[in-house]
Amino acid sequence: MSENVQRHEPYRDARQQHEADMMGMYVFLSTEVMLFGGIFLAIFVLRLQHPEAFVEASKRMHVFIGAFNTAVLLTSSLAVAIAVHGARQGAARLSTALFGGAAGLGVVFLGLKALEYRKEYEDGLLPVVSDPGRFSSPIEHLFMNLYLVATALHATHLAIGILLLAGLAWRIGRGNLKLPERAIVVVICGLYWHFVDVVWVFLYPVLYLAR
Amino acid sequence: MNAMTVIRLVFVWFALMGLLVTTVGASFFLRGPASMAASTGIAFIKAALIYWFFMHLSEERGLPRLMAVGAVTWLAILIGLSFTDYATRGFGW
Amino acid sequence: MTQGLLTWATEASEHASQVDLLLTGFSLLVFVLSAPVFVLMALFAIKYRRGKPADRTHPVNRNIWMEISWSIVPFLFIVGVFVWATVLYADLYRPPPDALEISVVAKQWMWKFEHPGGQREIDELHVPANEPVKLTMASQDVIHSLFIPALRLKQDVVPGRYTKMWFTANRPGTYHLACAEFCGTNHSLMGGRFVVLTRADYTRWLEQSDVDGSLADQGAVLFRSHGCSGCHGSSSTVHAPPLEGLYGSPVPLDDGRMVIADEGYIRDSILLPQQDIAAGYPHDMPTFRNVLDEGEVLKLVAYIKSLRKPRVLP
Amino acid sequence: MTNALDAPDPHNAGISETRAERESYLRAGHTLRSWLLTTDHKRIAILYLISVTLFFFIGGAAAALIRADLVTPGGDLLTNEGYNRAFTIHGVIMVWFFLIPSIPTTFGNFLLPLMIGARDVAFPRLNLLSWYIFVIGGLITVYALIAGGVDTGWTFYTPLSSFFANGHVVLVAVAVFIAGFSSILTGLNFIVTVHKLRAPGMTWRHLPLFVWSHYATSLILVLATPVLAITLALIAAERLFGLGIFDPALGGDPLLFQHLFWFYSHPAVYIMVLPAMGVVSELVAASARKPVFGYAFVAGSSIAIAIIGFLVWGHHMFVAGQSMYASTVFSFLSLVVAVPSAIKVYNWTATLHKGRIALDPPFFFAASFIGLFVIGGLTGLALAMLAIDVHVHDTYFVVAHFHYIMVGGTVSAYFGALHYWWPKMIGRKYPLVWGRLSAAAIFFGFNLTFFPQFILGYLGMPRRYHVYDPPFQVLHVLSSAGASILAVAYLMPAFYLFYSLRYGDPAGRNPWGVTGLEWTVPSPPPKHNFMETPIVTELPYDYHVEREGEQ
Ligand code: HEA
Ligand code: HEA
Ligand code: HEC
Ligand code: CUA
Ligand SMILES: [Cu+2]
Repeated sequence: MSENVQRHEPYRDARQQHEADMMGMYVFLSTEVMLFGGIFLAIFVLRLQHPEAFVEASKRMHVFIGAFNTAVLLTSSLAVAIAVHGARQGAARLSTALFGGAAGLGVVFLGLKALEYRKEYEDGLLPVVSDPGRFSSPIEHLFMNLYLVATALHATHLAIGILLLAGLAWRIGRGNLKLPERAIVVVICGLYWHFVDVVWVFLYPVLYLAR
Repeated sequence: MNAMTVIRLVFVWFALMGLLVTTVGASFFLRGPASMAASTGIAFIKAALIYWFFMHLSEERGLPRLMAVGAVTWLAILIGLSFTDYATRGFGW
Repeated sequence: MTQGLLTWATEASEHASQVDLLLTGFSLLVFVLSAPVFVLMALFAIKYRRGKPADRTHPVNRNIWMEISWSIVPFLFIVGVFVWATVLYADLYRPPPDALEISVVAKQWMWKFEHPGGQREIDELHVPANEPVKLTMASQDVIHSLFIPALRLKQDVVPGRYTKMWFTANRPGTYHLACAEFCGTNHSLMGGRFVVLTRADYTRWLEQSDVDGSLADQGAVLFRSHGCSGCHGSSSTVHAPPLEGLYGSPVPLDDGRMVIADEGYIRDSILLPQQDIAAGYPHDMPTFRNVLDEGEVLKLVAYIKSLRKPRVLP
Repeated sequence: MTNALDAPDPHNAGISETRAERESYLRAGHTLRSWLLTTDHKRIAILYLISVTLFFFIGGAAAALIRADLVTPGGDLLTNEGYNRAFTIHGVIMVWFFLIPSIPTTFGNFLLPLMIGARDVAFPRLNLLSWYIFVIGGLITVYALIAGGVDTGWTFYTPLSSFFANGHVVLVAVAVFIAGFSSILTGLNFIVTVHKLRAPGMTWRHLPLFVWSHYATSLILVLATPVLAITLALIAAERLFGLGIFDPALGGDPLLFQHLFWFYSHPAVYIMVLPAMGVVSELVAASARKPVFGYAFVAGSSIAIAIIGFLVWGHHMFVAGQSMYASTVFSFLSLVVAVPSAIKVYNWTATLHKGRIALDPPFFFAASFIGLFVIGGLTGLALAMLAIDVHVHDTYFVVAHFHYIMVGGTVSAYFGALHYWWPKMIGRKYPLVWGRLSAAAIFFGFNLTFFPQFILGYLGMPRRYHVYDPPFQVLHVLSSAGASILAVAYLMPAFYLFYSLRYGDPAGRNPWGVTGLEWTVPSPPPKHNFMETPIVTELPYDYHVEREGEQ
């Protein structure tokens, strides 16, 4: 790490501080793994108990919108990875642009997700808001419930990520976040974004591709 | 900016996109448990790529790596031991 | 007072005596494992208390072999008890095939029992002594737990599936029966009597109770009135599987799996027909989820079980 | 000393020796603001101390209500509904708002940085945030309590909690969900602190056992609590939107809830006991003035408990309809988790051998812990035996088991810690006689309250019963009598500790004459703990002892 990193209490030196920050973030991400883990367990158990109905229900998902959305997220992750790399070298302009871009891709993801919800709503498949009577089986209803919970939780995380990235782009662009001295902030936000991406990498196949 | 690093990141991205195409394709050919195994397996590879290259695990020391693996292990405990129940419910009576 | 406590403590089955023996054995082990801690702590506190002269020279503060032995030896003891307890427990999952089958429906806050002959009782269970009895239990609402202390047995009754319990009571008498899983406001009132009768008394009791026909007969009535026979009857034109001899036989499913048709499977076929589709049949069976209650389903199950014509395997 | 709002100054790079730093943390500002916005781990510890003590009394009041009601078989004091609400709120408050935060957030917060020679925890502001989150969660629970309470039991089993109960389930689920994040942040903070902020020379072999056990606790906090969070969120969604994951009527599975809940809640019992074990290790060594016997094993057993503790949750579901194969596996793993506990218990006993035992309050509380933990733990093993559990599951036997560990064990350790570190935290001594007396009273009252419950349980008295069979009354009356003694005994320390606040003699740096970095700083410690970062050369518990056979 560069020597001119700012140090604050209770740290003795910059390296210690950097390591503590990174470690804190990794621990936090572990907690997020376990948070989503509960939902994944529910999905697996549901699939084990009702294999056929589960597959039937999954066939109603919009596979290609999901696939495209996965691509959008993966691309945004690339943008963030390069932006972080740039930020550590002090390339402020580049990071601003790439963070802005990644946040934009995040918005695209949410937009497509909203479109998907809308289609499902029109098919009468979206629980809570549309007519539960239209499900072909209770398992399909359950599947859609789980799907809604899982994707909504993910979308919430993504929305937070978008705010973080947009904030970063803003602060770097305005020069409020000195680079590369405060690069750690950028790194940490980047880690969060990638993690949200990883969650989707798992949600997509278990929900959409269970055919 | 280090061009090599950027190129490496872009390569990873290509790999991820390739895996995405594979998993979507596979889902149309495979059924049942095989499909499940393929899609989660590919998801694990993708996640590993992201963790290793995008999330700096390649440059960190042992501890963060241990933590990333640890979280997955704990998830495996949760799912694995729960399945000792679900997978054997049908036996006996 | 002690009289009252005795009705809780009695062992009314061989299993109950076994459990008590196990607990006695375990208590002994507890004593052996914990007494040294208590005695030594007290002893040291007195002998080595501050200010008291004593020989305090001692070797280095660790001794790996000692530590390993005092973790492994108790562990081995406990593994012995574990095997004992597990063998006893495994018995609970091996009912004799000729057991008397009683169905149980739990709901907030009562127990309904129904004997094979159709005799019904609420919050009381009469069983013959020295004959195996098997309970098939369903819940209409939340989780309950059938607890019969004199038998040292309990089993949760979970909505959405059948749980089972079997026993052979060996001592006629009147005991307690309780709900052990918290199930809402009147949980503590959801109990009653568990009455073990001699065979002769049980037969007499069965005769005294009023009956609307045996469980299977009542099921047969439901089978016709709810239109099951329209599809499953031999003269039906609908392509539905015949149910004769279904119970206990393997059923190939649409997705390639094979299951044994037990009570739970038959129940699910009626209430969640989309879940497991029998191979080679259309997905046409309607659900009876909001039509039948658990008691009626149990009767249908009893009826289908009674259709014992050997089934030709496809 | 000007502004009390000492947010860490980013430019104050060197370890300067300003006057403010030498002054005690208690003096660094007297305004409410200076307390509510502090990032000093010691002040945050005091904030926690006050809040968890409050919750202890709320939970205790509910316990008093339960015990008073059970004096008569008909339960004449409360209605059925009222009784159910009483034990639910008792369980919820005691578990999540008292026992889980109790030792880590008060003594852990106060001592962890001091013991490893750090100036604060790794993320001081996060630390303060976690207190606020905790308080918000607590206030919501208290509001739910006032608004009418919940009647699901602390375990929230579905579908009772999701569709049938009519209390404020969502509110309480949300409150516990929120409090969970406070746990997570505390755990995160401790893990990073232990890894990254140890003083030079403070290797893992030099860590006090208190730190080891808090490290192990933090691992559980971080890995288990999120599962609770998502489970409670699902319960709330289940109730609000009819989600159905746990509801058989929609094809869901009620046992899935139990798996998720116990995946958290079994490890959570080690969250409750590991810090206590850390405390007891310190108290035993300090009382005997002797190094803990087999330091490495005792340290390692904390980690072993934390890890193996994740593998046994199914022992709460032996009669729930879980597959018998799973039950067998979980039963066996539950025995394995006893091994590290055995190591601890026997090593503590061995530590006393040939020590110089000071029969002061810390020793009595530590001895209470060990004795009651052994009984609680071994009856836990009885519960892990399948055939026994089938009979005693959900009876008072279980109630007695967990109160022996949680109340007899952890709460004793909590009081022990209070009596041992009080002079450090406050800088004053309290009358030791009174400490010994209350330790004895607690021990006696405790056993009278909970021993009869083992018998009740084995006879078949189910738990969560408002109305019971009259023959049980004798045992219940004994238990309630014990509870009244216990209540008085628990109130006693409040008096003499408050008294000492004002009238106690100054404690000086090291009133007990023991080892440990925390005893090298003034009492109460200065704001930034150490004038200069200490350099550690001695192993922990480096007491002079007469040895034989040393090379
Ligand atoms: C701090 C809290 C705490 C702790 C530490 C423990 C520790 C243990 N618990 Fe307990 N338990 C609870 C709190 C706790 N428990 C609660 C709250 C419940 C009820 C929840 C509810 O339903 O509301 C419960 C319920 C509970 C059950 C379910 C009962 C039921 O509902 O049917 C079981 C079953 O196996 C169990 C087992 C154990 C075991 C094996 C340990 C072990 O960790 C104990 C290990 C300790 C020892 C063994 C003693 C010391 C060792 C020796 C003296 C050496 C010799 C021994 C050997 C080597 C074998 N507990
Ligand atoms: C985690 C910690 C913890 C602690 C510390 C305690 C402490 C106590 N608990 Fe319990 N208890 C639980 C955790 C705890 N408990 C749990 C998890 C359950 C299960 C809940 C469920 O089933 O869902 C339970 C259940 C439970 C029951 C079973 C209820 C039932 O199943 O029907 C009983 C019955 O005796 C009981 C009693 C007590 C008593 C007498 C104390 C005593 O030790 C308390 C002593 C302290 C005091 C008494 C406070 C002193 C202060 C005052 C007296 C002032 C009071 C003020 C007024 C009265 C205005 N508890
Ligand atoms: C509209 C026609 C129809 C009606 C009415 C109907 N069923 Fe069925 N049933 C079917 C069909 C078709 C199948 C095979 C597909 C399947 O397994 O779901 C079936 C399967 C079953 C099975 C599983 C048999 C096997 O071999 O796996 C059982 C048990 C059963 N029905 C019982 C009942 C009962 C009891 C009723 C009345 C309460 C009933 N059915 C009413 C059409 C019907
Ligand atoms: Cu039914 Cu408790
Ligand atoms: Cu447990």
